[in-house]
Amino acid sequence: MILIVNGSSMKLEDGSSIPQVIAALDIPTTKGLAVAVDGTVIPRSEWDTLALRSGMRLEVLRAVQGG
Amino acid sequence: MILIVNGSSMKLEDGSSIPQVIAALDIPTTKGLAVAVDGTVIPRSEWDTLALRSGMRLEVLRAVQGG
Amino acid sequence: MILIVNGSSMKLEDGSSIPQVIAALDIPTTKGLAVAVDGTVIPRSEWDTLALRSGMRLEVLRAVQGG
Amino acid sequence: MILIVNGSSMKLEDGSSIPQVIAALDIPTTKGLAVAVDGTVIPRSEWDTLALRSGMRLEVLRAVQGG
Amino acid sequence: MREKLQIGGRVFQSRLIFGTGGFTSLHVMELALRESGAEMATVAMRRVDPRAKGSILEVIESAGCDVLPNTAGCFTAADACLTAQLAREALQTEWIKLEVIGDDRSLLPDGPELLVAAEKLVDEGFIVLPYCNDDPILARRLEELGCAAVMPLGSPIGSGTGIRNPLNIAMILERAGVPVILDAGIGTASDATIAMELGCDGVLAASSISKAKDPVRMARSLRLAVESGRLAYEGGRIPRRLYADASSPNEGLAEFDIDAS
Amino acid sequence: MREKLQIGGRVFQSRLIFGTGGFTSLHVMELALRESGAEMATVAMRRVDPRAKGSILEVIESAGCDVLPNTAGCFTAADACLTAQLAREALQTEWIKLEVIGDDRSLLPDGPELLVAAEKLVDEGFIVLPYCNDDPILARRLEELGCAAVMPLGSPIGSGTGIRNPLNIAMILERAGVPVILDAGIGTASDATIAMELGCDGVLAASSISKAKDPVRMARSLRLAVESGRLAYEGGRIPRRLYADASSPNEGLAEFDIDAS
Amino acid sequence: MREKLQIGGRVFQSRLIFGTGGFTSLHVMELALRESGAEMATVAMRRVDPRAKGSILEVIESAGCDVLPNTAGCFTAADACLTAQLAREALQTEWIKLEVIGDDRSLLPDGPELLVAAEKLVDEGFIVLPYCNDDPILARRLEELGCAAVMPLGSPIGSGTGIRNPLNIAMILERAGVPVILDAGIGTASDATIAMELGCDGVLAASSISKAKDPVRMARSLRLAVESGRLAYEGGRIPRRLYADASSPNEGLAEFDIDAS
Amino acid sequence: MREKLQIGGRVFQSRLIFGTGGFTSLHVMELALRESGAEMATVAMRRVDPRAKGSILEVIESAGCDVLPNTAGCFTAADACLTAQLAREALQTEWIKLEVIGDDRSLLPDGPELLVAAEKLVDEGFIVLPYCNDDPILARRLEELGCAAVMPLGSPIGSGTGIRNPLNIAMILERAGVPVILDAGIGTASDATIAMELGCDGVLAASSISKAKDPVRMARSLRLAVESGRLAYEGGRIPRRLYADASSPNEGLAEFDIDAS
Repeated sequence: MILIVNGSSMKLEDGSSIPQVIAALDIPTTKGLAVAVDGTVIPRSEWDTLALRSGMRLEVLRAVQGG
Repeated sequence: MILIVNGSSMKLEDGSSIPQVIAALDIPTTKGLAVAVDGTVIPRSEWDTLALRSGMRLEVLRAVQGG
Repeated sequence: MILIVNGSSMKLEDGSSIPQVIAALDIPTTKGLAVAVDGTVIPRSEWDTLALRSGMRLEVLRAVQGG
Repeated sequence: MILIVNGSSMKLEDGSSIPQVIAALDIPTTKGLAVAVDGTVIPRSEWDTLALRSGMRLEVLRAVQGG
Repeated sequence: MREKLQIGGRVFQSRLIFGTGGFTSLHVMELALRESGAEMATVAMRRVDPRAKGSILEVIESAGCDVLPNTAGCFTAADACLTAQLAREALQTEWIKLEVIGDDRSLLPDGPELLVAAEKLVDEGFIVLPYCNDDPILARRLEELGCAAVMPLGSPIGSGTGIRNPLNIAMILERAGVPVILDAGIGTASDATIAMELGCDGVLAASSISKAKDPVRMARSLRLAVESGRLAYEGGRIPRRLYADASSPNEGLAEFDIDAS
Repeated sequence: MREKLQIGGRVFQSRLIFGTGGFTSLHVMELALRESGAEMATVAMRRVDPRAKGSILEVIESAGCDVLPNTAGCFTAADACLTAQLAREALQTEWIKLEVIGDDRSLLPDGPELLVAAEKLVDEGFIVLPYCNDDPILARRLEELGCAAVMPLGSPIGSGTGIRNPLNIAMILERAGVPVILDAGIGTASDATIAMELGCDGVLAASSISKAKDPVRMARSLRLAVESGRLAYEGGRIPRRLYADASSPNEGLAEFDIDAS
Repeated sequence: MREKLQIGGRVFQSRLIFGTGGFTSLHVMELALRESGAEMATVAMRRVDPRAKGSILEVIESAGCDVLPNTAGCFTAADACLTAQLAREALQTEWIKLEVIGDDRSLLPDGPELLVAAEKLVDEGFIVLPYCNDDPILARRLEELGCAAVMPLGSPIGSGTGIRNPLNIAMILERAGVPVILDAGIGTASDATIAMELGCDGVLAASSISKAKDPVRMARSLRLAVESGRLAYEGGRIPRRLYADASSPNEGLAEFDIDAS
Repeated sequence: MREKLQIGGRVFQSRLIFGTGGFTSLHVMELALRESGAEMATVAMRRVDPRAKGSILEVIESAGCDVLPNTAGCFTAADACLTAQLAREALQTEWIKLEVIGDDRSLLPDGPELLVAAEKLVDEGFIVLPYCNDDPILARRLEELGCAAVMPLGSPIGSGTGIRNPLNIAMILERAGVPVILDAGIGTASDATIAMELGCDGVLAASSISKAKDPVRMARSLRLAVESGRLAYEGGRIPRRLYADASSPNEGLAEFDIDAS
């Protein structure tokens, strides 16, 4: 399936869930991350279970310097 | 019937209309007046025909120095 | 003789010198004092020897809060 | 003789006076002029008679836009 | 550059709008209005008072002025809209100076309520001139809603403290596509001049005239202040610099041999 | 209240003094001078220049103005006095705008030298108008020496930064017995208006007009600015306050039964 | 008088909030943060960047600071609310510095959108600190909605122009029942001191520190500025007056007979 | 950059000079002096008063401070010189804060008299710190005469109106070769911070501390204000701009598909 992750398309195997998306982003740690799928925040407790479908838009954010 | 005109009660004969209210206010001219009944502006063309009922609240306004 | 000390007249025996003036002023210490006679500063080393004459104007100053 | 006129040297015949200096400056009118010789203003009434000597410094001024 | 002020399709010769509140008499107001050269004068809508003497409308009319009703005293969009409708009915004008305030001590505008009222009145065909904060975002929104002008305050009504935040007014001006009329806060002539120098299209003056010691003289002062400020804006002021720039020539200075004198 | 400006026994209708420096041409200067309404225009004294065209004196005269020579460029009392004497000889006038500066970057006055020159020139019968700091003590001393007016700066010549320290000008005004003319620093109309509102008796404007994008328009602006500021001073401005003061009546407000509408 | 700053039930020893944006490196930021003495530091929420090095959260934590996420960059209430929810999820904090801007050139707050977002987030249990205009009406409304503090701007973010309209801040302070934190516009130490002297409960400084030539030194400067301003507020400043008030005694002055000397 | 203040060959750790006038008691003065961290405290010379209690000199000494006598109250160079000589005799110090005033309402310096006195006292070996106007020409002259520092006023003594003309102070600083100490006019902490940010080498505070509601707290405030302002000067403030400069990153912003939520 094809997801839109942080504005870019990402191809993943069907049945993948959020941890697979994060793994594919190649970032060192999942600490301090938050994920929204189609404009809704997904609590970390649901990352494993939320079923992702092709075409979904994910935002994977973390805190940066700002403000 | 009893109307509330500009915040004060006014007793008029049943069947009175806006011109009778204005006459009772004892002001020299009707030029530059506007009337709202229960929060709705009444165009001058309807002054004669609008049926007033006891308890209605009238505001009779005119331009004054201001602003 | 009569001196003008800090704007007031002071009567002293003839032959008095500055220490006598200061003693008459009834102030607890001579530390931090300075004296001008007729518009000239008199160094402490000359206090004993300067001959005072009737009519001389003395200013006896010290530091106070200010500035 | 050699005069210093407005900072430049000017050669004139001996016995020349201020009008000759002005003529040599090639300016259309003498209206509104004033002349100082060696730091002293020379009233117009003395222009003809003041004896100029070699080495004198003349300033010939007029009003210009300013201020 | 020398174009005239235009609001709602009407062309004005004068860039001063006259606020009629606060005069001690209609007579003084009339004299001041004539001195001011203004072509539009505000009025408020209030309950008829049988004891009131004279007609402000006749005075304004006889001075050749148009009337600009306001909604002063309204705290909600609903009250302001109703007041505007009554004014239209009473005065036969589509023009309304829209005021919705949030507080009776500061008389500062209530932005959200103002937006609601402006949208409704524009829809109903009014020519809406909203009194607003010196808030560039709010001003842009009001313009987008179709207001015919925006009227940011310089400072609170009647405070006489001029333009407290000229940079905000400058930001409003930079992007405004409708006339910007400086409303509220004018205390004296120079406040109006500064508003015009910033590039404002006009100024409304009320208390600064009516509550001055000599309102008639002050009316003339404000008139000249607005003209002067506009001319300065058009005339292109010199830049500010820390140090001096000589206004007399540096060349041709005499060198006096003073020691010889 | 409405008395005219008087300096050295002469009465002026206009409170604006016109500085002639900095114009790109005599023609533009003439147009600006006429628009300004000024009755007195400054000139500097410089070495004759055979290439110079036109006569500034004729232009000033034809505009009905008097000439006010200055001592611009002088750093010492001696130079300034000699320049004043030359000006008197050249222009047949006792009037002198006395400038003695201490620095050619700031062109700020040199107080002690100024006092020396002022005393000498007053003794010689000049009508002395000294350009001075915004220093109340210096201004008082100049007055005591017999100067016909004092001309404190608002800010450095040509800096266009207006009146940097209005409280000093206010202190000068409070005790001055001769006219106070705000000299130097005027950048635009409102600066002149503010000077007049403070109570100054007049304003001198030079670069603000001559170096504006459109000097003729700016000349008119300054004329109106000075008039406007004077009228505001006479008209008695309203006080400044933190909060609002309603300009529409608080009585007679409608109470709409809006829920019922 | 000497009570501590309290927001949302938490007591702060420091009245300075540290903005982390704009530093050239995390290391410099850490040094500045430690010098500042701040107990709370802002962060923004952005898409993960695999190339990013270091963890701002660890740096903030190791300095003993709490993190205050913001919603910078959001133009709508919806975006701001979602960003706040993501921040809560990512950082396990209910605190949110709420920003909803109307314009990406001025970064000025959009009042109506801000109100919508504030209401929703308060309902969802957030401790909401809204960045708002210096608009007393808006500030009051935000407080009424349950915000834990209000954060009016002094001037646009990063403009470094300080408090452009101190009277508006004073009006906000006069009626605020929650802490007022001056946000945005601080350019240098004195801006923060002035904010505190006005009575603000705290100051947020970002660019003034991070973009200074020497951010670490400036961090210490801001820390002292906030303390100094608070002490001055508590210490009760002397009134302003036009004229002097002698600080040396008028009595006991010597009278020298100088002519005799 | 981090060099210390040096005047007359002496190095100071603190850039605050403490004015002792105006305290209600010696005890409060002592507490304030200690909080201020100052290393030099002014005194005035007055006629001995048998009723006076306590010794200001002992208090200053016990706080580890040096004494700086002034010539407050003198209107002529002659009086000031004699007072300085008496101070030297009484206090065994060459240091003198030279004041020659022109007016007892404004307490403003009299420039010409000041120059006369400064020249004489420098000749006599004094370390002269003259209290002067914010007049760049006068300041330069005082430096040329050999003064060890110049002490321009911000505004009249005790007026508490801060630095009325910062551009003049900036001009003085630009060319000064001796330390510039801002004297007179400090009303509260931010005034001192601003002085230091301008680049002043130090600040003298008297009434702002002694006449505050809580002088001891205000003394600490002023101490921090001076330190803060100096650090900001050294730290290099950000520039001022009209518009915003984002402090949160513009890259990496989330794009929420909000309609789908």
